[in-house]
Amino acid sequence: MTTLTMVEAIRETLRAEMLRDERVILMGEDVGHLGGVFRATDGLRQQFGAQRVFDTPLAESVIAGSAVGLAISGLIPVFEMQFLGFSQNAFHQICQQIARTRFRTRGSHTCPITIRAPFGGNVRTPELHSDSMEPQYAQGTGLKVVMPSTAYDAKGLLASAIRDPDPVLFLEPLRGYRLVSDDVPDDDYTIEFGKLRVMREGDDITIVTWSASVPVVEQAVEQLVAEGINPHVVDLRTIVPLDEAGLVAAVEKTGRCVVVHESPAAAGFGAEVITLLQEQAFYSLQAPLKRVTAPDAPYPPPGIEGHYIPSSELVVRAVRETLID
Amino acid sequence: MTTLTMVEAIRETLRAEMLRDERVILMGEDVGHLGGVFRATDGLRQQFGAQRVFDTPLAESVIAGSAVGLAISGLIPVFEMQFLGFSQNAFHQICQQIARTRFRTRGSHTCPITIRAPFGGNVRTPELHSDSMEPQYAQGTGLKVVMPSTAYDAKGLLASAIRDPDPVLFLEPLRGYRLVSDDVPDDDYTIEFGKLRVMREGDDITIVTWSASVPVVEQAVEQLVAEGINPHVVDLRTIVPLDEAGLVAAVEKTGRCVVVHESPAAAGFGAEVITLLQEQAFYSLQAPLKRVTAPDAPYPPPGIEGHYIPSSELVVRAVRETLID
Amino acid sequence: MSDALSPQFKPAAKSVAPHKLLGPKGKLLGTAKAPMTDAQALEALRLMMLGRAFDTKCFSLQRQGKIGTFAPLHGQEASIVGSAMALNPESDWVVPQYRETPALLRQGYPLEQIILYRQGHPHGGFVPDGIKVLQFQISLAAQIPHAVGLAWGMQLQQQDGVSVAYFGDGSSSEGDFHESCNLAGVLKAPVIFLLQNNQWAISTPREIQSAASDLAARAPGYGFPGISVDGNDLFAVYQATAEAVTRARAGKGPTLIECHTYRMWAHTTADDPSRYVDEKEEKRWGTRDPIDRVQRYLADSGNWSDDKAKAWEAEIADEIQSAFDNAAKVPPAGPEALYEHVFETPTSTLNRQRAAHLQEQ
Amino acid sequence: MSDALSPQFKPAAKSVAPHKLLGPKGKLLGTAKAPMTDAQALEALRLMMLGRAFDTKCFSLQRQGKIGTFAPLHGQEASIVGSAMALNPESDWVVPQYRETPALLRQGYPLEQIILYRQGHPHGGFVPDGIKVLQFQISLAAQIPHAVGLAWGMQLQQQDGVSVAYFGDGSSSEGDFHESCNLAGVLKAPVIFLLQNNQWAISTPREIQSAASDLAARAPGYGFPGISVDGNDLFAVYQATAEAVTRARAGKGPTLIECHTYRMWAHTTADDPSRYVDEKEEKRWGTRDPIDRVQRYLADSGNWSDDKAKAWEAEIADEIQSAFDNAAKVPPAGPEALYEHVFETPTSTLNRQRAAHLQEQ
Ligand SMILES: Cc1ncc(C[n+]2csc(CCOP(=O)(O)OP(=O)(O)O)c2C)c(N)n1
Ligand SMILES: Cc1ncc(C[n+]2csc(CCOP(=O)(O)OP(=O)(O)O)c2C)c(N)n1
Ligand SMILES: [Mg+2]
Ligand SMILES: [Mg+2]
Repeated sequence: MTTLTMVEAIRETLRAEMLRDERVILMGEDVGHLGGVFRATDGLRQQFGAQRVFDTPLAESVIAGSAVGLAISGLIPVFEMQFLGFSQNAFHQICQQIARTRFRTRGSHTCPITIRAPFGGNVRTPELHSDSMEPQYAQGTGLKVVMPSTAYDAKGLLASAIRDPDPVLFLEPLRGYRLVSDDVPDDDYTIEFGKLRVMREGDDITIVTWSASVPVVEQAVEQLVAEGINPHVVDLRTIVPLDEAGLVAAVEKTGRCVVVHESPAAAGFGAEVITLLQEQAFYSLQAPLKRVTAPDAPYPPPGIEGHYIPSSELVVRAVRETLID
Repeated sequence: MTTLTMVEAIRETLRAEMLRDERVILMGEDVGHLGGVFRATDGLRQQFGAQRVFDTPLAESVIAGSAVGLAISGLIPVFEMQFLGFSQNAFHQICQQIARTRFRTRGSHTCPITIRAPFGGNVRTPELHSDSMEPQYAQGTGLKVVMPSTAYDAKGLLASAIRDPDPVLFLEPLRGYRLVSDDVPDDDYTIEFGKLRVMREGDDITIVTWSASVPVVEQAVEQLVAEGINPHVVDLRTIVPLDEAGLVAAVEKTGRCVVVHESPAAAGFGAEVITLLQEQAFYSLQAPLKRVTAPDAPYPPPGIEGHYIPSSELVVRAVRETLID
Repeated sequence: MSDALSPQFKPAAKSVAPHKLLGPKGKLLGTAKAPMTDAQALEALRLMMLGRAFDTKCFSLQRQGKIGTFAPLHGQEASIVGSAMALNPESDWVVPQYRETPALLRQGYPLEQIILYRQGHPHGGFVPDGIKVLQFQISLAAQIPHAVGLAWGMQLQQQDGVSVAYFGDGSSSEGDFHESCNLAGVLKAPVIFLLQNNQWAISTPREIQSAASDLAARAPGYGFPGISVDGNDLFAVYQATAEAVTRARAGKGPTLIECHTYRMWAHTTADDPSRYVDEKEEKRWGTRDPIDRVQRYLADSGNWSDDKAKAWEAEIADEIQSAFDNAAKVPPAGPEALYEHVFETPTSTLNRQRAAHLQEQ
Repeated sequence: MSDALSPQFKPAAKSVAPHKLLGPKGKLLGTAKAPMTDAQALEALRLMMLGRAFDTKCFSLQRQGKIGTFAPLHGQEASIVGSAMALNPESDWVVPQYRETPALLRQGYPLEQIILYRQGHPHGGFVPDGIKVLQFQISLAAQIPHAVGLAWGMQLQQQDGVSVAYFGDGSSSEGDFHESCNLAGVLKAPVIFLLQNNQWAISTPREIQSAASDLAARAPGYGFPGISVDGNDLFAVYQATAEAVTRARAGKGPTLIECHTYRMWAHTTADDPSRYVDEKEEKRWGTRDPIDRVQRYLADSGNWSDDKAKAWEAEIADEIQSAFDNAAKVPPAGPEALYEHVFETPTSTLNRQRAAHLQEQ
């Protein structure tokens, strides 16, 4: 057991998976010599050579698209999009090629590809570096979307992603890279996709969240507990696949629910969660299911990003309102 | 008043808008000499010249991206993506550039651009021609998403789109191009965005739908009425902006609702509609809000697309279930 | 002011002459030697004739509503088959756009699969184990990065295969073409970019697709050679590809081959070329038929005759018919096929949706 | 077998010599004549010095946490200013990547706006009416299509302006570069592709960005000229751009200009180049300083001196300070700014979200 930051856990998992299976190769802009702009791949090129940790030209679409061919040739590509925002340059390769190769060929060609991408706000980055775009990829049918919030989960979920026979978009919350740290077993382990994590047992209200919003919710929970409210809190961990049964159980327990995420509201993944809950847990609901999200506006410049991202105050307010309703 | 097919209404509106404002120019693959692969721009190049109806090279990203510059230079570009599926090659230009130029420049540069794109299934097209991708664009904050279902609406909404100071994605249901036809006034008119259309008054249950699913719902309604069920039916017309008040009123009327759309379920726009309704009309709901959608799978080959697209039978079944609940 | 600075890289005033070996009348030109034996030429001819006969049959079936929209290959047979003949199906990959049926057949891909594909049957997407082809690609140029990835993967795994990416003049305007060529140049990947310039992208003529005098002229901008050949000349296409394959296998990197050919039929069965094609130009290209010239060439050495033509036509018709018969034996797919092969193991969401849809339980 | 077919388009074995007019010691080379008057050279020098002083100041402010991450221009001043000087701010557009502050200033864009931008203030995105610049672009190469659109729009409206798209060696690998060049070639649009090859894309060196011997070698593949110049030579950059502007205004279409320069500082304030930069190479480029050589040149004609240098430095520091003072007067933005300028008129959804967020009603 070692205490690791999230970025350390990611790096060590990449190292372990490359040792475990020599078909695993890393590629992306600045992942090799520099070790990634956040050092997530630091030292790996020295260890595994430039062939297995490859610095690509600056061209997202061919990074993604060549991974299809690499995979079909028998390798297991793990590529980095330097920031999730720039993955949109490869949107057609990710959503129409990587995600659909298995379906199109009825299983004859597959894409055991992992796409790593940092994202998320409140770190004063320039435009397009912070956007939470998970719902746009959740609609890319055939793609799994994994969103860890702890170093422990990052390790277990990344190992699962790399070993998964299907393509996985592995989203790394930038704000947590160095801020989040927790105990990580040194031994190999994986975490099954589609199993939510109960962060806290409680019976007044259920809070559902994931990834970068987890620390925001943790802060809100402190406040709520201080006020005498006892929330049940779950972290989805993966949005595709989704733990439908776990979600329903978590909400049936309290009859009330607030969903917190950092992307805008409209057709976000919070809407999916709420829709499923009202479909599958309708008769146990005692109040409207509420969302706390960014507004339906572009990610703003750093000067006002603190207002854009759901704050713990807004989460507390939403919980109070839901309890009164 | 003339009876027009939807594609005729679109062509005549393009013509009228080009006559009305000489800043309007059309561009896209095969829109000029050929008049578009569906003849939506037939005859316009002859009438307005090759400069105003321009056949571009085969390159979606620069079609979209050059529209930004054309707009800032003072023109009003209307460009066609030959099929919505291929707009994903221009995803970053549409969602990060066109949609955000106003926000980024605090209103100093704007993109009064209209993006026309056919989409929708059951016409036996090859892969990627049929996909309903409206939710991925509804998340492109700064973009309006307009989805007419009748020739009348196509005219009024397209005129509004072209005159709108902001970018509009105007989605044309392929199956309706020649199949849908209705009376269209010869005179100029516009239809305000964000106002749903009540297709039918009723008081047993509310059905919410849009675009390509409208004819499916119409067929289901015939069956339901024959069974003695009296549904209230609305067509959203535009999903961004959304007629929230109209939706709430439509569902409060009956306390029950089924949403029907052709895109997959996960984080689709149906989820947004249901989430809003349960937020804003919770206490009038008598049964879970239900969705009838495509499954969370890629659009399949023509041989089985009839199973993929919501059928009127599935709509009828969902209505019956919601009435029992 | 100084004297004007001269741009070191100037656009050419006109196109280069494409390499040709076999003239339209089936005679070797000048000092050219045949790059393939008569046996190989016969194998190629068979594939070209089969490709044309198959698309001709499909065209009429499409008119009867029996198969879906597809893109016929008429006119491009030499470009497709000449290049495919230079490959070793055991080691090399064919990465098609959508007109390259005979290239797939030469790799061992079964014709009935292509029939199923055109019939819209999901199983039409299946690629039998060991057959080194990717599936047809509908998103233009999207296959080019895949071909680079295959070549790169073989390079990393020390296999000596090459991959060939087929694409059109229109597709060469897409960003994916550029990104792929540039990465392949950096990698010195064993990939061949086989640009079939058939002069059209639906209704858009080559001249307004690009101001480049030659599309092959793009190669030096990626650090590898570009070659322009007569795409209706089986021998020229074959030899250019064979040389590119040799370079690629030797670790010398990619080649861009521009085959000048002509789309003799409609873009697809949904297209009406009479709205835009210049009949005179079409006629001119008609006199350069790629199949006819190989038949004349082989006739000169006694390897082709009217009788042989008749016999082959009958054999080919049988071959096509039996492929249709085989395809007909595949049971139609039902709604459950929607839920299969989305993932290796369906998610609980898909299982729920499937159960609700099919009223299973 | 026939003789090998020779690819008509061969990659060059090595890079061409970039055009140079002014040597590193400030002497005109060979028979070169100065393409600008001393008054113009002084104007350019002022912009270069201002650009460097501003980024130097911002770098230290960034270290104090007073402004956000940004990309400094050190080393690229001649490439940025030499090209901008060839434009007419009344008619021509500057379309920057993110290092081109002095090019924006020459167009009339206020320095305080750039300060606000770097401070993360939303108003930093504002472009005053009539100033012909686009905002800095964060998505690499995404601005290149915009520049083509501007040029196309001016062409359609019979205005005689040109647009200049600035971008880096890394950005030239993006699909948007290719699609833009190709469309501009077809249109003969009055656009100049100003490629600042500063040898790096963050940690990725030019050699592994592309196997092309010269990035300017790509131009003929789009049907227009490409020119390679010493990007640290104000005169060479200016003259190449002026000639490209003349061609563009005359309706002769685009030019690709590759400026060979060097990123002397970190990629951005968040980067640590000591992890990858070769010190020797950096030193070598340090001896080719673009500002120093213009100062020496002007000193030769008596237009530059140590006193003048001191005076200018003080003036420039004042100018920068007063821009900071002006920026400080702009009140900080509050949460309501999130909801403004999403659309011209907010949707009812945005109004609802705003009211809930700000507890308005
Ligand atoms: C990315 C993308 N954009 C547009 C289309 C629509 N489309 C299908 S074929 C075609 C023309 C293709 O031209 P070319 O690449 O020259 O190939 P050809 O059909 O001539 O063989 C177009 C525009 C598409 N399939 N994919
Ligand atoms: C589309 C996109 N991909 C990746 C990045 C991340 N990134 C920012 S700057 C940079 C390198 C840019 O290199 P170059 O174009 O040569 O410009 P330079 O910084 O050297 O001036 C990268 C990879 C980005 N901003 N946009
Ligand atoms: Mg073509
Ligand atoms: Mg650079």
